[in-house]
Amino acid sequence: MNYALAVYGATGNSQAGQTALSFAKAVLASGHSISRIFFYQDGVQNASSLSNPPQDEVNLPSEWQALVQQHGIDAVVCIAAALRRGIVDAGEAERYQLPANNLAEGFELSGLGQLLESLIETDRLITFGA
Amino acid sequence: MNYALAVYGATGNSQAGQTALSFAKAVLASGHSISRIFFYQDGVQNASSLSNPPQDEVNLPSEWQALVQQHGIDAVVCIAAALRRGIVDAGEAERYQLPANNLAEGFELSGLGQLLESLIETDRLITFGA
Amino acid sequence: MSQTSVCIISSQSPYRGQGAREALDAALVSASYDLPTSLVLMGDGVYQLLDHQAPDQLPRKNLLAMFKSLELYGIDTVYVDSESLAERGLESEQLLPVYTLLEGDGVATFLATQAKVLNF
Amino acid sequence: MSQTSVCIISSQSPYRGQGAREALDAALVSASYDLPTSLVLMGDGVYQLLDHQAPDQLPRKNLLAMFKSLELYGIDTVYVDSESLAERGLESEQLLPVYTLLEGDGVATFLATQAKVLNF
Amino acid sequence: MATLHTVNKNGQPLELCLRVVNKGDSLLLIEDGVYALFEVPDILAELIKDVSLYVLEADVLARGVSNRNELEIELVDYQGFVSLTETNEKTLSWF
Amino acid sequence: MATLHTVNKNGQPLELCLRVVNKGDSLLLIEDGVYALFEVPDILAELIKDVSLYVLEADVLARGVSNRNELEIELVDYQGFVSLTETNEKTLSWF
Repeated sequence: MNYALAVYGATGNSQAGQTALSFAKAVLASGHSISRIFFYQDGVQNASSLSNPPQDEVNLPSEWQALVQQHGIDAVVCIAAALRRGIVDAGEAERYQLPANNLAEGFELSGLGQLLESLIETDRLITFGA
Repeated sequence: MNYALAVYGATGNSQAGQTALSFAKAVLASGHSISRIFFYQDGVQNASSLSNPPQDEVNLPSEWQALVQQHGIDAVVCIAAALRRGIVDAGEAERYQLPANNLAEGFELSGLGQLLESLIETDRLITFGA
Repeated sequence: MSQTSVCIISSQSPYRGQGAREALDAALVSASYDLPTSLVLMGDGVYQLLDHQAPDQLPRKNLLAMFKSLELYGIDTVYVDSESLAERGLESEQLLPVYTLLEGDGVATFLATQAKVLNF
Repeated sequence: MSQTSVCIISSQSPYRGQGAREALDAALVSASYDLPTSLVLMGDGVYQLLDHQAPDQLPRKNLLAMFKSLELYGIDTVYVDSESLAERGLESEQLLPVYTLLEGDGVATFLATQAKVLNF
Repeated sequence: MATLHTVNKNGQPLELCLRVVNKGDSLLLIEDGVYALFEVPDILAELIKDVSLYVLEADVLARGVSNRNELEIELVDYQGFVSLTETNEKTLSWF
Repeated sequence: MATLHTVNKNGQPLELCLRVVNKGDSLLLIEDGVYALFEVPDILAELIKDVSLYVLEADVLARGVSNRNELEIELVDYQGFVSLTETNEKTLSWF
């Protein structure tokens, strides 16, 4: 089957990122494919290139990066949710004259349409709420 | 009286940043002083230089910046909470070889000791939870 | 995309965070792709339709204004779970009249027919 | 700093987010400044002391291990609200035995005496 | 020591606050906590006997919440919130 | 259309799920939702009559939660979670 995941929480106040990551690995281990992971709401923090937790904690952005690059998964971060929460790529940083960019490699900013497309076109969309 | 504020939430999943900002303005308007605002937990996102909400929404980091600079308030962001959530200044970015920094001007990273110091030494510490 | 219909469930209160606003955005985008889109308000989500909201007090964007223009965007079906109203002591007259009330098992029955659902 | 005592109230469950961990960090920092520090667990916070936690399953850092070393850090007073246990059907034997149980109005009475309190 | 309690949502924050509030304390409902006027008016009516009850005006107006049961609750603005933190020796925040 | 429901905490998420769950559906408790074994065992015992009930093993073990009331609940790992999303035509997430 072809799966898509929607992730609405990050490390700070939610377990969503961690649960979604473990679920994604199990989907792939079960022989299914994942076409897209869509990060929305506070889930956009999963795509920060600047998160740097202590050694004894998981660095979720790095884990996602490794997973999506190894399996060629589309990792999409909702652009409106990201701008609101301070996650930007080089293009948006330039457009809005922001002093830096912090979208980790392997992720791309795009619109909510990508979430709706996944809902309609994949066999299963599984949501991980905050 | 001398006040300190502790702020534990940001825009995404909480009203804490907004309530704390309105409260801070009222404290100053009442003739009191604020020695320090301490941003902890998800509240560290209030200090992002990259947050860029749509025109019809409040940009909390800019609002805080204006307030603390105008009134000479110490705006401290907990360093451990910030690193975990991808908020870093130039020094930390260099130390951990991160690709950029995103702590807005007017804020500084420091330890939890600053929160305890404010609790002990100010007349009132008011906490705004997520 | 095909003409499959989409159902958005929104159960967050309007002004705590961005949850309610971002659920509504998802519904609007769905409708903008000409997908038949319904919106179901349950739990604290019913507060989104409470009349006489004045979020400029905070200040926040007025969600109620967005609900008033839902039909323009092609969303003509907003369902409200009547039990969620009753638990909050709300009368249906206190809400902006743009919705259909689902009584009893109405929400369960409706959701069982929907293949494509997004929770918020 | 003076010898004022500090009370930290922790009412979050251990592994949902970082709330419980970050409350414990605040207590440890308080004690490291030689401030007499007490920790009060209420509501979902009592789950932090539940025995036999294995958070390496997630993986997350083991909070229980931090509680085992609290005395080393100079925190010898951990209070647990007995009503919060009862509501969850928990017996006090299911918790790591490093705490004092506060029955009835115990928490209210204790907090009323504390000048410097931090909620988490 | 007179205490101001703030409550920013129903559920656990309100429950824990009710467990520790003492006679003579003040309680201020803020943010989603103001929905208590709709959800638990009976609990608030009982509480008023021992505790001074306040709601933050901006949050009440923003949400369109009304004091339907005509409880003895005072509407305060942010300056009123500040005054409450002055007159009470400490503030506990339930969230 | 058989549905898998996931619930990640008690309170509103569990309540709303219970309101819409249909006979033959499956319910998987994840994250803080596994505390339902302690907090609402009677509700779960009632639910089992119509619904297949599962808990996510990693979250149960991480938290030290036990199935004290010996409810007929199946422990599943992440692969088992995936299987449930296969066999049910859709998944609703309550959070």
